[in-house]
Amino acid sequence: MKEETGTIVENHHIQNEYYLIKMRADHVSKQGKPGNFIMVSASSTLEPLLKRPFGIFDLNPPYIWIYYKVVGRGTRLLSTLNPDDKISILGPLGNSFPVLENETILAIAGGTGIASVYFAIKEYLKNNKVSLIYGAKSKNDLNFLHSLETISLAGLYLYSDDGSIGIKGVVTADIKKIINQHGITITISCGPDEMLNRIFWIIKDLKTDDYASLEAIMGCGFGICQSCVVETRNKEYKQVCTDGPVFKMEEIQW
Amino acid sequence: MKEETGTIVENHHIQNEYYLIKMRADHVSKQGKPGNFIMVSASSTLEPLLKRPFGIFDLNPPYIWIYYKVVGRGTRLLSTLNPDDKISILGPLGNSFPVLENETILAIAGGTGIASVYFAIKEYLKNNKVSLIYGAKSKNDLNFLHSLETISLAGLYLYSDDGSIGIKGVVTADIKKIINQHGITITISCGPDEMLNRIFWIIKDLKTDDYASLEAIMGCGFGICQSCVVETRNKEYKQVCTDGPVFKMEEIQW
Amino acid sequence: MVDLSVDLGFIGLKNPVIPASGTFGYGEEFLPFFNLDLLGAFVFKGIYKNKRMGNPPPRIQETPAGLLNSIGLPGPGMKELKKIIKRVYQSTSTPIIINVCGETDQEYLDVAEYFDRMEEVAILELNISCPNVKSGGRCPAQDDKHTYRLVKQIKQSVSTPLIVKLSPNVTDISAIAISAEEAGADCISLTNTFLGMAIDLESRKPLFSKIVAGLSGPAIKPLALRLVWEVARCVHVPVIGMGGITTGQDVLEFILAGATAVQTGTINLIEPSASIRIIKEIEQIMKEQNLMNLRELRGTLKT
Amino acid sequence: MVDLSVDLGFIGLKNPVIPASGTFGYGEEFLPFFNLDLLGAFVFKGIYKNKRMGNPPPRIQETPAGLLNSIGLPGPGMKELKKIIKRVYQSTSTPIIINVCGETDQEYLDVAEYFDRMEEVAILELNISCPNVKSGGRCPAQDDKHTYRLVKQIKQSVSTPLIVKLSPNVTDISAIAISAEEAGADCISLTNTFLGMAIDLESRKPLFSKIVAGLSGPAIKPLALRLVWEVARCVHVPVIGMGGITTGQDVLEFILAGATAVQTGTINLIEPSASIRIIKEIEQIMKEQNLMNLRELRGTLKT
Ligand SMILES: Cc1cc2nc3c(=O)[nH]c(=O)nc-3n(C[C@H](O)[C@H](O)[C@H](O)COP(=O)(O)OP(=O)(O)OC[C@H]3O[C@@H](n4cnc5c(N)ncnc54)[C@H](O)[C@@H]3O)c2cc1C
Ligand SMILES: Cc1cc2nc3c(=O)[nH]c(=O)nc-3n(C[C@H](O)[C@H](O)[C@H](O)COP(=O)(O)OP(=O)(O)OC[C@H]3O[C@@H](n4cnc5c(N)ncnc54)[C@H](O)[C@@H]3O)c2cc1C
Ligand SMILES: Cc1cc2nc3c(=O)[nH]c(=O)nc-3n(C[C@H](O)[C@H](O)[C@H](O)COP(=O)(O)O)c2cc1C
Ligand SMILES: Cc1cc2nc3c(=O)[nH]c(=O)nc-3n(C[C@H](O)[C@H](O)[C@H](O)COP(=O)(O)O)c2cc1C
Ligand code: FES
Ligand code: FES
Repeated sequence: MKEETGTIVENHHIQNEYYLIKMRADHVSKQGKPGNFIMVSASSTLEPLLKRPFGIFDLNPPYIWIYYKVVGRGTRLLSTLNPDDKISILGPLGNSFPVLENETILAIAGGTGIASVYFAIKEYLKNNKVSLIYGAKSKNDLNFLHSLETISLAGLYLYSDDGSIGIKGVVTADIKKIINQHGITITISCGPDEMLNRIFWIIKDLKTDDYASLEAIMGCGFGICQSCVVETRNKEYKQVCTDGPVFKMEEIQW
Repeated sequence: MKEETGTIVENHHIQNEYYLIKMRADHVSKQGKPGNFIMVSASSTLEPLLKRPFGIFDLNPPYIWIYYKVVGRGTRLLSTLNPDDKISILGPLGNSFPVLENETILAIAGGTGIASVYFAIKEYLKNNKVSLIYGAKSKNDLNFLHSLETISLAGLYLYSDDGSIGIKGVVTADIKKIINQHGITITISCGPDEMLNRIFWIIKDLKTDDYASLEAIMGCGFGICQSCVVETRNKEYKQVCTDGPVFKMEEIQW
Repeated sequence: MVDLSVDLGFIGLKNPVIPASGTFGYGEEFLPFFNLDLLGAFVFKGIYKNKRMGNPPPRIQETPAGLLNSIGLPGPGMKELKKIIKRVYQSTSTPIIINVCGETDQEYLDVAEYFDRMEEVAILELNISCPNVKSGGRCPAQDDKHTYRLVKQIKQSVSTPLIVKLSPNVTDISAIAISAEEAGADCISLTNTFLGMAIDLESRKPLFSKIVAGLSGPAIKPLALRLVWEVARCVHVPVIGMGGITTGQDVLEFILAGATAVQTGTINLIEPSASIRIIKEIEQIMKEQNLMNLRELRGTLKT
Repeated sequence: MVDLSVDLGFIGLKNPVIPASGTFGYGEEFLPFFNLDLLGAFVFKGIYKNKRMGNPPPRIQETPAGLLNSIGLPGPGMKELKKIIKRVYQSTSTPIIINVCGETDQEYLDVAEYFDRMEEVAILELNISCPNVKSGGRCPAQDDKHTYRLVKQIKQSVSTPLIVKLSPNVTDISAIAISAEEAGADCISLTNTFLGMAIDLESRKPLFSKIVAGLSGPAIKPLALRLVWEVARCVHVPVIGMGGITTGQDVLEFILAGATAVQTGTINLIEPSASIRIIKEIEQIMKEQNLMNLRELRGTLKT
């Protein structure tokens, strides 16, 4: 974990509100593990004040990638960065997905949730079988399909709310079937709270080990402000930034 | 006077902290007169909060130019603008230099003060004889020399504090001599308060009509906040943004 | 069509947006930007009995998302203002509010009585945040008893509806608001600026001649919202909320917190037509949320 | 070489920069970023007698140049904290300050007495801004008599130097500061956060479960500077200033206004090594201005 000034190599506008930043970050790129996130600030003034959290989408030292959607002031500013612009980074932060071998893994990503599992999928593919369920509102919200189709997933299941691509419906529609079909032993999920909630109730009685990467409003990202808490089943608060962002699903109070 | 969204055509980095912006501003470019200024904001957030005042350096509808020096947050942000970026403008503001014919004019500019007299000089050259005294710290702070040498001034006198260009010394060094030599009837000045102050005391007993373009901290630029006041000789306050920025020199309490 | 009108009891306004005192000149300065008839009402800059120069410059300083000002309430005095009121009254049917200032209780009273006789003046706003010469520079708004005494005295002498404008620099804003209400205020507006200060490191001097100055702008919005909510809970007269408003969303937050109308301040300096944009934004959000009128929203914060 | 050391009377610090309570964890979280020995001192996050969960999320909201927080002072309770103190004490020789909280005067006293017995604790900072269950949620810092009573009681029972940390949400900060001093406070620190509020328009609910929240960050700096100046003028004990500090220049402004030392708050969340940068900036400015030490500057504001 370090403070670092990165340099934008490319700020690729994928489509609509979606962007992929490639940046040079000597430290973070060396230390980052699948599941980790970083805090970044695109602003040179005090507005917005806080850094913003983003999952490490991919990494190849000295470069890292973040995939983001423009939703407010911070991400809008981020989208105005040009090559050679500086970006202030804190990272890598948080825990990571478990190291696994010889498992049959199912990754489930909703929307920008793909950002937090993509790197993990690539790592897992080295020593495991991996399938992916990936869904969003419409085909305009599903990106990286070409990459995903060429990294030899055991299965790739696409969903869209409007049926514009893949199966019409939500990512949770056929989870049980897919788990049975592939003999899944591990699931990793990332997406909106509501999606994770539904996943939990669907798979909680199956024999899989289930991990989810959570989001929360973060003030600092490194355990100081205690703003990012999530309630656990035993009625305690855990900090998403330091206890997570990856949690065993049964730990959380859904 | 109007609120207008301009478009950057070019944000030319001249040298060191000096920039020249060419922007498209349909309204301001149509209405602007020599001596007028505009308020601009380069920020899309609330930081910095206030717009910043800049003299209209030059104008050729639908384009206007502003010449600025990076001195703080607002001007630093301005320097990051790229072609096609939007810039929010309020203008044209303030009064203007008097309309003159058949006069022998001396313009005196210190540093970025050239920004407020350049346009006036060009206008005056149509029907008057114009000389210019132009000075700054060093040759790295004196710009537009090529243009100035080719617009048929009756005299061009350059000064630098360090002698790196023109005469070593301040712009006020030879004013009296120059006024006598050319038979100057009108002077217009723009530059640091201290320079204007010295000019006033040097030329106050000569027979010239003397105008100065003043600067002040401005909250609004159009007469509302009463922040931009300057004290007059009869112990009143005048607003630089609406009563000025051009004042007859003898009006001001130097 | 959504209905933007609001009712202050003593007067109805076509919409809740009122440019605030000191940030809207005498209204006419804004004629190049929009028709004053589009506003709910507007407030003239504060007026004392006699002509005042105001403070020596510098008078403002930008701060993070805020503005410190120490203008010192310059103005032409009440007699000159009368002429201006008559002139501005010709150019709009929107209610004109006069912001009444005083260095002593008597001066407040004189100014209020003077404008009470003018039919062109729809409402008086008593700016009880003026430093008071007899209370060691403290303003009436910082003392519930002083507030009560002053408001009572003025209500006994004038018949024009009276808004009392509070200062935020107090321990218990409710106590001041209740005093103003009990003394007969027809409406409470808040908040005036927060006391702040700036220092020039190089000269080692306070930046402003009066040392302290008033902070306004987006920086204070969360603070103003809290104060408006507290006051709206404890008085029965309508409340006009202000402090850092820059968007229609801000306005609706103040209305949820209990304000009947709002005032726009610092934003008018930066974006002259802001109040008109804000009115449009309110309308837009109301449409999106299927709100027919603002009564449905006011004070409905679920706490 | 410039001399950055400052003297609080009861202790000398190698420099005036002290990370503030709640924005610096227990110090150890910052070990990846810098050596704690570089700091003047540092304050642990606030501690109550027993374990506390804190408030349900959301607990923060960004505002223009500011941060609203309603964390609710979660913590492990004083017994667990003792272990942490012993551990952190191993990793640094910089004085550790314990931020003492309580829902009642008795709880404040219990916590203060508990840590008074630990040699690892250099200073106690009494956070009198905690909502008090017996005063209808008001905090002691909003009442000069309550402040006096509480500080007096604690000073009679503990021998560790006591800083009293004030709240800005008062009409007359001097009155509170003087009460604290008269009751025996060894030092005054200010300011804690300003009361603010945020509303979620869509759900028409307050964003925070406790409705109000505390505003910190650059937005409040001009307000904090005014308060520190007022307090430093009227007390004789040293004053520790804070509120929105982000640069060395900010620090020197607080010192000019009369502060002996300062605390850095919100900036620690955004830029973990900010305090170290700020120390360097102070040194840099002192060199530029030919200042040999901070005593030359403190309280020398020319008013
Ligand atoms: C561990 C973690 C990893 C994340 N990874 C990614 C990623 O890889 N790609 C991506 O596009 N987004 C990611 N997010 C979400 C991203 O941080 C927010 O979208 C971003 O902070 C919004 O900033 P803004 O200034 O544009 O929006 P704001 O103007 O601050 O807010 C706009 C909206 O976004 C919501 N929001 C604000 N901050 C957060 C936050 N920290 N978490 C969730 N929602 C928020 C607000 O409630 C509001 O509705 C991640 C969040 C976390 C906590
Ligand atoms: C009528 C008028 C015309 C001007 N024309 C030009 C021009 O053509 N080119 C040019 O480079 N500059 C011009 N200026 C000055 C220019 O407005 C300031 O340099 C600019 O506002 C600084 O903004 P900033 O955010 O970069 O600096 P800040 O961070 O705000 O301040 C940096 C320094 O600049 C000083 N400053 C800030 N605002 C003003 C101001 N309004 N006037 C003077 N000094 C200020 C501050 O006191 C401080 O010392 C003009 C000013 C006025 C009033
Ligand atoms: C430049 C300036 C001048 C002001 N003058 C007055 C005034 O004359 N009378 C008054 O009651 N308030 C005055 N105020 C306070 C505003 O009316 C308003 O209460 C305050 O600025 C908070 O609103 P805002 O944050 O939207 O600006 C002034 C504010 C500013 C910025
Ligand atoms: C997240 C957060 C937690 C805080 N917790 C405490 C606390 O436990 N005890 C305390 O006295 N002050 C607490 N504060 C207040 C700070 O110590 C400080 O007084 C305040 O933030 C003003 O300084 P700043 O503007 O530099 O942040 C907290 C502030 C923040 C932002
Ligand atoms: S974001 Fe600050 S503790 Fe998690
Ligand atoms: S800048 Fe506002 S009145 Fe001149």
